[in-house]
Amino acid sequence: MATNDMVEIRWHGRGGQGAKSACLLLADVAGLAGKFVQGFPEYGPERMGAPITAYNRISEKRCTIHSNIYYPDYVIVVDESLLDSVDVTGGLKEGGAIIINTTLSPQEMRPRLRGWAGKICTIDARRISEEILGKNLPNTPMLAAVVKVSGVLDAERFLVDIEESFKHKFADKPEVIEGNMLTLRKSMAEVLVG
Amino acid sequence: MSTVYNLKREVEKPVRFTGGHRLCAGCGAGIVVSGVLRALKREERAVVVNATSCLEVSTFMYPYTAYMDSYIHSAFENSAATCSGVEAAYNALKRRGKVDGTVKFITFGGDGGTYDIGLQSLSGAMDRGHDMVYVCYDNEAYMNTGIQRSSSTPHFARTTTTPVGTVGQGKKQNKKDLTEILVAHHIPYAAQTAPLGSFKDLHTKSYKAIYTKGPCFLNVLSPCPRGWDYPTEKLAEIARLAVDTCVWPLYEVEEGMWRLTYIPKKKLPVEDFLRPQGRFRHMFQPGNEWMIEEAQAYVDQKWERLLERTGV
Amino acid sequence: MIHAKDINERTPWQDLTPGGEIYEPGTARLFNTGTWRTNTPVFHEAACKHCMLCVPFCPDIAIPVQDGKRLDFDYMHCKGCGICENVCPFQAITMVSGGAPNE
Amino acid sequence: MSNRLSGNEAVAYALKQINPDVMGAFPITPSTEIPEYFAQYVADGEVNTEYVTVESEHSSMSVCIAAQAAGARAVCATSSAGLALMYELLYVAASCRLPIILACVNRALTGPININNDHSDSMGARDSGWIQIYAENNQEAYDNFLMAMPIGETPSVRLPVMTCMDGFITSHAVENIELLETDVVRRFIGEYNPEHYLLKKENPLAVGPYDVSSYYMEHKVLEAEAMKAAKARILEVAAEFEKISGRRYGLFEEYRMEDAELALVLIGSTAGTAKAAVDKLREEGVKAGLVKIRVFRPFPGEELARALAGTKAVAVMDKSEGFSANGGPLFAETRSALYDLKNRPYMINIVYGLGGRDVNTEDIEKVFGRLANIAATGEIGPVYTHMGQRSKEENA
Repeated sequence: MATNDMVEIRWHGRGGQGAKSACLLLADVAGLAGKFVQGFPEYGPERMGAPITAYNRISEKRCTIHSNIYYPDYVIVVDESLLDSVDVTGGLKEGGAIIINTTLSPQEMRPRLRGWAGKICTIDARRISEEILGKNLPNTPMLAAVVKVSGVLDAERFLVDIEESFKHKFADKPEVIEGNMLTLRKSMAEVLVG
Repeated sequence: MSTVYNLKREVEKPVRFTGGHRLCAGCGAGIVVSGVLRALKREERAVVVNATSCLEVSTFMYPYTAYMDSYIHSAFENSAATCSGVEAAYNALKRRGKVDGTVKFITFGGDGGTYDIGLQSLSGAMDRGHDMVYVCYDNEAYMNTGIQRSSSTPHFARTTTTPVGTVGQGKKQNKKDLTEILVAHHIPYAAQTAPLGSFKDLHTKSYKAIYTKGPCFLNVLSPCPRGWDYPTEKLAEIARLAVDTCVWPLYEVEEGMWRLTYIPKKKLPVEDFLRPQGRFRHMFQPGNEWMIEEAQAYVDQKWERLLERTGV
Repeated sequence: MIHAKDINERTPWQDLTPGGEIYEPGTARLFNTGTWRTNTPVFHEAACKHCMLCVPFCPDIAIPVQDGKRLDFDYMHCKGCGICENVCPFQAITMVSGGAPNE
Repeated sequence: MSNRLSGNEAVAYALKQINPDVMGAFPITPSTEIPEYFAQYVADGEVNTEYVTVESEHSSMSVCIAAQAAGARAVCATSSAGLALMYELLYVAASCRLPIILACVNRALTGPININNDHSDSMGARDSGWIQIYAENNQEAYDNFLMAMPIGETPSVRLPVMTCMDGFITSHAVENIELLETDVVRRFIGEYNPEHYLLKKENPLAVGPYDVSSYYMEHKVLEAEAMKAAKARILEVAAEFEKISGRRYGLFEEYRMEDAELALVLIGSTAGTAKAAVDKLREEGVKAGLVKIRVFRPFPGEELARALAGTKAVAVMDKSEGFSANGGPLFAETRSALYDLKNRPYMINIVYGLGGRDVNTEDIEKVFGRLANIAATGEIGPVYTHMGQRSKEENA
């Protein structure tokens, strides 16, 4: 039951890929920007590789609802292969968007989305993270993509806030901060909206 | 120990364990507890921890405590964890300047609370390395509930859950070797002892267990006139026979080094220990000679292995 | 502070200790277990060599020791098990029938 | 300080601020993170707690009992089967009158095994003599934990306190939170100075006697009186807490109850979801309201009766099955509490959300729909029902 001033986001990923961490990081950064936030994973006993779901609510007023999100504004697919097994667009609002980690363009993705007629965004998160961070860490590019696409946070403010957050998080290895920041900027620039 | 053992000096210390408790007349547990606590230095305080047992229900029946020191009982299966908690509190409060002076932590559990239901808790406490002593007063069955078998009950012993009948011949299994299980925890000190003679063995081992840093374990044979079915006045004799037949060898393992602390001048046949006790009476029925032979063979085998281990 | 001596089976709940705690040492000494005896040890002081072998064997802590000497039995706590008679090398203790101290 | 933390992080942070003397630590989903986060504080030297990594929840509670009796502040966290394994010792802790604090991260009880939220674990322990305080969200989980020691340690109370939050829904959800400064927390909590403790030099203490029948009943009356006394103390501590936090707490929270005709009574995170539903119905002109039980032990019976006195129909929503075949535990307590009202509302019981079955605003609206119908017709229908399960009736 999202009100107009609330954005609801659903993440689809695989255990171990960082979808949960990205979800919690988004909540933290949105909180730093003065928003009311929720970031919560849906838990089961599954291990690495199993499909997982995580959720964000971001709003101007405190949201007291503690149910899962059934009608998200945005859906983020951290692993393209999930499209074959998970109904990722289920409940996605017509005016919303789906953001997929893939090498393909939005046009190329559309046939795989079971009649989804709304906005499709794609980003090659694997390539970007491998190029800059040297590892396949798709969650950072996906985080950038959702901020860019949703406009839920001011992009520049987001970059400032998350750098603060990284400084705290990576206090013992500050060398990784620059790469992460570069990844975020590049991802924002490269996300394709179709 | 800094000074040699002197019974006269030791028994003149103020008692730590008092009369007025409700243990049976002739109970081994009362003797064991006062013997162990006597090894504490006069000036030092202790906290005594107790598993639910004959000892517990008899020595702290509201409002009467038989302990001169602080005492806590919480349940049957958790006395080692309980002792861990007291020791942890001591460390915390000492670090924060809220408690001073030396306090020793001594737990008493029966064989049911130690060999069986409390084994997990005991293993955990020994593994974590708390500075404590765990004393099992081993009377070889659940005496508090009326003489049921425990894993400490010896082979063939009659208990109320291993009765003797036309088919049943008492307990089917051998006694679990708990002391060896504790030794396998690689704790600094583990020993077997019993109330004997001038109490030198029990006292010396208690002192070592109390004053060796880290988790230490004492397994003390504690004859039970009711459960073992012998006249109350025979306690010292029964305990002596247990060690002279090598049914209950006296040894200690200090930092992994095994040492026999008593070798009988003449190793007596097992039946000398069995015969005075009603719980083994059926073993002496005609046709049951094989039971005594089996019991003897088992003791011999364990004794031989102990001799090897201790390099005797 | 509530003392054990003031607690008995007529004490109202308000005057009991919370949780059944006791704040004093050795209150069991207040309790008479001497009435449990069916046999009673008799101490023959003249025969006693004060070797103390009986003392640690007493389950009831009923053999007081003072100034290197064992004293007469604490009949309020002795339950009459007879272990002491058996461990005495000098026949300084004999068990007699009945619960009353033979005095 | 504004922050964003999960419920588990919030409790771990409260623990760091309190810096308890002893913690018994054993993992069980979903409370595991509490000892994990705390272990890091220990490793980083931010606390100097004696952190005891026990081999079971049973030993965790045993360590807490002994440590508290010894004069220390002892804490632990657990869930579900872990709490069930502690069962015997929960009674020991309460009957020995030891104000241990336990963070219970509510999870369904086996079996079948399930790691998700309901209240069957703590509800099973409701008669163990522990004070039970439930949180709706991470903020309340933090605040309740901070209030627990001043409540439990009061000499007239001396009872252990279980602070409960919903597993995963609260424990693992990151939300905004207002944290207090550590020095403010320390002043609020104060020092723990029990009159008697095992390590006290001046006199020994004996704990955990065998109680014959001549004393047991009297000791239980003492314990029962302490639980009664806890109610006033909980409110007193809440008032003190409001002064340092600006956040107000009672025995329960009344949400839009002033003129409510239809009301829900429930516990935990569902209250937040239900508040959104109440708001929506209020916009539609329905006089809906909500009572969120915060303190379940001691149960605020008289106060609850007053709060519900003006309603026409009430649904008590239990997030645990009691298998009484007559409704869940919250229903039994609530209906009993209203017995003495002159004009009792109609009352139904709905057992919901077992083993993590999600409940959303539409579900809550349906419950209010049922209440509206009952209020209008006077026909209650079945009193004790379940919600959210698939059923043939629904498919037909």
